[in-house]
Amino acid sequence: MQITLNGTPRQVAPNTTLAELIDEITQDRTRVAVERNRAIAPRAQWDETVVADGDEIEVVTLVGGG
Amino acid sequence: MQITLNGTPRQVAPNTTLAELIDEITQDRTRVAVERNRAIAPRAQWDETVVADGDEIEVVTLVGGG
Amino acid sequence: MQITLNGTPRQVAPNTTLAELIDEITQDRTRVAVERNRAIAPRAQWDETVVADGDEIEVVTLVGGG
Amino acid sequence: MQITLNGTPRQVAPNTTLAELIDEITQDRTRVAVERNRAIAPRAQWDETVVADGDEIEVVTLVGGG
Amino acid sequence: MADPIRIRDYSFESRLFVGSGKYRDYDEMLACWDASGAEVVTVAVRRVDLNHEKEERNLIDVIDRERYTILPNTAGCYTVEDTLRTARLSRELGLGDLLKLEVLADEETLLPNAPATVEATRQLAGEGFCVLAYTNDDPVTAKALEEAGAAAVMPLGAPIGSGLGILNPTNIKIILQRATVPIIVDAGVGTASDVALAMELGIEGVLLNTGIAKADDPVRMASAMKHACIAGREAYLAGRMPARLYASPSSPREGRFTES
Amino acid sequence: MADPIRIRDYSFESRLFVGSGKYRDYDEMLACWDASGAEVVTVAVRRVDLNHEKEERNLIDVIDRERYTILPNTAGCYTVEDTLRTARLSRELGLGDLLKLEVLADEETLLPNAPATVEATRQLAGEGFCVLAYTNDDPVTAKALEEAGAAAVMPLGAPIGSGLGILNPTNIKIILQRATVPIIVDAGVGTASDVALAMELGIEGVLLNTGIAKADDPVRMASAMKHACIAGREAYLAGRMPARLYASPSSPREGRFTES
Amino acid sequence: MADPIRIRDYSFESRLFVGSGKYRDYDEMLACWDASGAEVVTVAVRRVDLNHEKEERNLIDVIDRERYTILPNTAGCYTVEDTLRTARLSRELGLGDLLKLEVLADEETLLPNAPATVEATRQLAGEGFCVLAYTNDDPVTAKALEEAGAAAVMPLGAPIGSGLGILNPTNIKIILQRATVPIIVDAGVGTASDVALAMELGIEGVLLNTGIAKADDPVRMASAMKHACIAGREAYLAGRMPARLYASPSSPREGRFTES
Amino acid sequence: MADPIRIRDYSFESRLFVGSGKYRDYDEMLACWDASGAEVVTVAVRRVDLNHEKEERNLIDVIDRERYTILPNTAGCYTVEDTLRTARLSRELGLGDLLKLEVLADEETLLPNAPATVEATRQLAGEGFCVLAYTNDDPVTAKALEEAGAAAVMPLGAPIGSGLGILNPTNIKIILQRATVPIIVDAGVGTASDVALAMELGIEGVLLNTGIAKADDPVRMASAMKHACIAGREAYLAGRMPARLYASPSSPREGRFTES
Repeated sequence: MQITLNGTPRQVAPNTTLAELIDEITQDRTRVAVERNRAIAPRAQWDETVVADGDEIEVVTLVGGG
Repeated sequence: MQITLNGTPRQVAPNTTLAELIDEITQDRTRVAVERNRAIAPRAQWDETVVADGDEIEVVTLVGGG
Repeated sequence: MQITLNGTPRQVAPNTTLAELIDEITQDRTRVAVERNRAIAPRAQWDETVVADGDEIEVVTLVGGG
Repeated sequence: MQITLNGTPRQVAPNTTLAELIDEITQDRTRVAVERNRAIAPRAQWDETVVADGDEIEVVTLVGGG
Repeated sequence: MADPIRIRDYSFESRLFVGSGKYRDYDEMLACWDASGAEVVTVAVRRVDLNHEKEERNLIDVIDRERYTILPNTAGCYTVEDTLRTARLSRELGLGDLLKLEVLADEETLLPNAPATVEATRQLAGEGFCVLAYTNDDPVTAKALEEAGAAAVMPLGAPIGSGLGILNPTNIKIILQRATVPIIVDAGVGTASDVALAMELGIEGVLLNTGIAKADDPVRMASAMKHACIAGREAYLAGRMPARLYASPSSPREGRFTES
Repeated sequence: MADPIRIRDYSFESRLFVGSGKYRDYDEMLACWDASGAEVVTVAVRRVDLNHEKEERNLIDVIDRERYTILPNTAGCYTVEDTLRTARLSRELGLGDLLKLEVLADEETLLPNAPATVEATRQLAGEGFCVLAYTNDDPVTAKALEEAGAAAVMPLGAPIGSGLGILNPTNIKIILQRATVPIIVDAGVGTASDVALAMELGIEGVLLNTGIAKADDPVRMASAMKHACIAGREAYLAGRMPARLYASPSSPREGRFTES
Repeated sequence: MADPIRIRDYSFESRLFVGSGKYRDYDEMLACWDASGAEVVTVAVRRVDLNHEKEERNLIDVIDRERYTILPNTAGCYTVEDTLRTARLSRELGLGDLLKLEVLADEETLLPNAPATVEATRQLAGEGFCVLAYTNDDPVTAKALEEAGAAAVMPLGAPIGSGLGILNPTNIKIILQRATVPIIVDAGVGTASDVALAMELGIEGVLLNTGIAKADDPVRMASAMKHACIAGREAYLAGRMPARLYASPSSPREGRFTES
Repeated sequence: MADPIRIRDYSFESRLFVGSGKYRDYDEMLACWDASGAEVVTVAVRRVDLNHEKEERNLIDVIDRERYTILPNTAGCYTVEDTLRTARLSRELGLGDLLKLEVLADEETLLPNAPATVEATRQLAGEGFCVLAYTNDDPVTAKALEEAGAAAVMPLGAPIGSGLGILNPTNIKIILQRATVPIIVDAGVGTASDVALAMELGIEGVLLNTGIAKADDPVRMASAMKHACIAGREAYLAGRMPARLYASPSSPREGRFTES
């Protein structure tokens, strides 16, 4: 199953949850926010949200800016 | 029959044409342009256009400006 | 005997010393400096300096300035 | 006999007049003005002025300037 | 050294465009126009005064159409719709397709409403007008006007009637760097040096009204503006000397007979 | 509208005085003079070059004395004595009594030595020269020069050859308020708007050299300077409109047919 | 003399807001923040770098949330939609409702897209954000942002990263005269005097980043900016002396013993 | 980061020198001094008022000599001789060798008489005074004062009491390039940003009086001036970012998740 994560194609196992995906890429969930198909994926729903084929997921964090 | 001419109510006789109305208020037709109910009333049609009750007519000319 | 003190004519008794003159016009000698006939009259010599007829004496102090 | 002409040592024959000296260095007398030992040497006296040993002569003209 | 300003098919020797407002009378206005050397004059469109029209000498009769190209404006419009109506009426007056398009934001500042100006430009350019769009000095708006079809973009130097000059030359420079249509500074010019400074930036022309009309001696100021416009343009074309802290002698160091 | 500048018995229609230095050749110089409209041209006095004099075309031969009044300068002088010698030699050259007196302080800045300039002015005015005294923009020095007999006082706008324009218009204004002789800004002018701005202050004229000679296109810049000088003068005489924060419409509020 | 800046329910003693970009490392950034006295710091929202995230120290971990209020920006957004997405993500990051809203027009100038900024402000204010809207210095846009629900309007002094200072103080003054929300100058500030000048106009605060981060000695410049912000604010509140051409002695004329 | 100003053997942490004139009363003056952080205060020397001396509180009694170093001036002197007399009297008052030397040209402008100032400096430096010489902004005069023995040169920013700020930063820059003694700007400063701008040029300090004393709220303005002086100094030392036309993002281009 393929999704697009932060603009890059990525293979994920079926039934992967958002929470699992996020844990793969960051060690601290509180640091990131997630958008799924251009809508906010609220933190409280990550555990129950299963990633679907073709999903476009954005995982963002803070960086320096002015 | 009443129209609004340049923002002011004005009584006009039935079957008055735009051309007649314009001649009442200016001696030189070439100096003015006319709008009838917010649409241009082309000069070529003044003779055949009959003013209707409730018409909003604007007759404009040039003035100094920057 | 007449002198000019700070631009104003003033009568003084013969044998008046600078120190006596200064004490007449200020209660604190340390606040003022004195010029006699356009030369500094050093503080140390006030007691022994006798004012002469026609002397021009300037007694100055500090005031606000920028 | 040696003079200094425009800052440079120069040998001149005895009894050379200013006029002769000037003619050596310019073809048009009207273009130049002359100073001899830091005083103006008036044009009218060039013919009769004999250059002396050690004279400092300046011959100047116009140049572009702002 | 002909150096005309070109706007679409129009071409004018004089880069100074002048207004027809605020003069004591037509005679003063005509004398100023003559002194200014302008070939383009702006006018406004207004209701015929029903009480006085027959008596008055009309501005149309006064303008020598052989000599002056009329640039009607949409002054006094605060909405896109009013601007479109005014533009169409001006064309109906036989004044051609030239249009100084202005959509103002409010009567207090008389500053332009930039998005409305872009929208009106798009529509009127689509209707065949040759739109000279009056705007603020925002480089983004200037670019948007160009893309909307403006034949020329006319950023303000300062608010209308303020006489403050070119408040932000940097913005004008940024506009110029990216422009593909003529840039004309319109509004804010108070005196001759403002015009010279503006033209030295490399703009194509200057439009002004109050600076002449409200000078103590308008005719003389019109002449001043003419010369300033030429001066600024020629200085721009001539390419100025580089500036530096100091100093370089104009007279040669060589050949000095003096000692020091 | 004749409006000549008058300095003692001299009178000139053009208020722009130009230099003869830094040009590529005489032809370029003459073309610039023609384009500038100037009637007064500055020159320097230097030693005849003993090696080359006979071959060269001399500046004196080049200047049409019917058309141009020559204003010799004392450029390159750093002492009062050298200045006096130079002045006297220039008069001996048959150039009349006009003199642009300058006593410089050092070769690094080329800024004037003000007290030496006052002293040289006093002496040369006493010898009958019509002294136009080049100086800094200090109002006290300007007044002292006037009292020393200067026929005109010429404060700098900026250091010679810097092209920085009028660095301190406030000082020029103070000088003007107290002056009884003509004030001419000399030096520092880099481009046309500098001249216009200077003239708008109310000064009587501008003297410049590098601004023209070192432009990319000197002849065109000479024309720019001519127009700028006229523009600034006429704007000064015309009396500019008052400036204000904002805003006053050039088109009438009355008679609008639109709604807003 | 407590004089906090208030934006909606927020209140800060320091009127200087600083950024977190362009520093060599977090230590330098934190030292600068400390020296600047700032209580509000801007941050950007970006994709987690899938290759490097696990190793890096994250900005969130670095910021002492007790001390600093985070103001996330929407830098890098060029459309309304992207701006909305970014704002919502920043809120999801637990950064609260504060938002520095910016919608840029193009990567070349980084100037704001004014109409898009107004539209995004309207939507995000409606979603409960406390919008500090970055914009150009057009007074009409500033008013429109206020009407769209901005909690503060942040006109630029000059283009982002230019360091040119306050290019058009007149526009800032006009904005201030009509504002009912705090006006904060954001962008363009290059050095301390720029901050002082800006604050003296009467604005409520200054936001800057490059001016500190790209100084040769950022920590010292941060301190300079802190003092300049206080200086400008206090000078504004103190009410400056009137300016005049000249002159008034600071020392008394009376009591002079000298002759003249 | 101690960064004292040093003048001969004197050293002060604060680079702001303040006056004692034009205050409502001594209490206001002392409160302003305290708020300004100044360590050096200027005073004038005047005749004892024969009618009122005994009653008045004298300025000498008011000044805490442990805290403040007194800098007596020669204000009101228009000749070299009067200046010498005043200086000697001030030393006789036990105020030490520090002297703010000023020789003014006239009561109308209060501008300095430059040659007389040079002459008085030469004499008083020879008598052992530590001369801080107030002068105009002419770089040639500044150099001459240094050569005459001035311990510091204090060019004006603008005429005394005018509040016009630093009228000619270019001249101050030229003075700085050539100076070997401290340069302190004295006079003309009207508000905090003037001080910041002046200090950013690289001068060593600022002396002011009217800018504080004639503000609406002098104590607050004194604080503003203190911060501005620190701000300008630190910005100078920090080395400002380079200015450029536009534009450089403070937030990174990388990692944007948005489309455009």
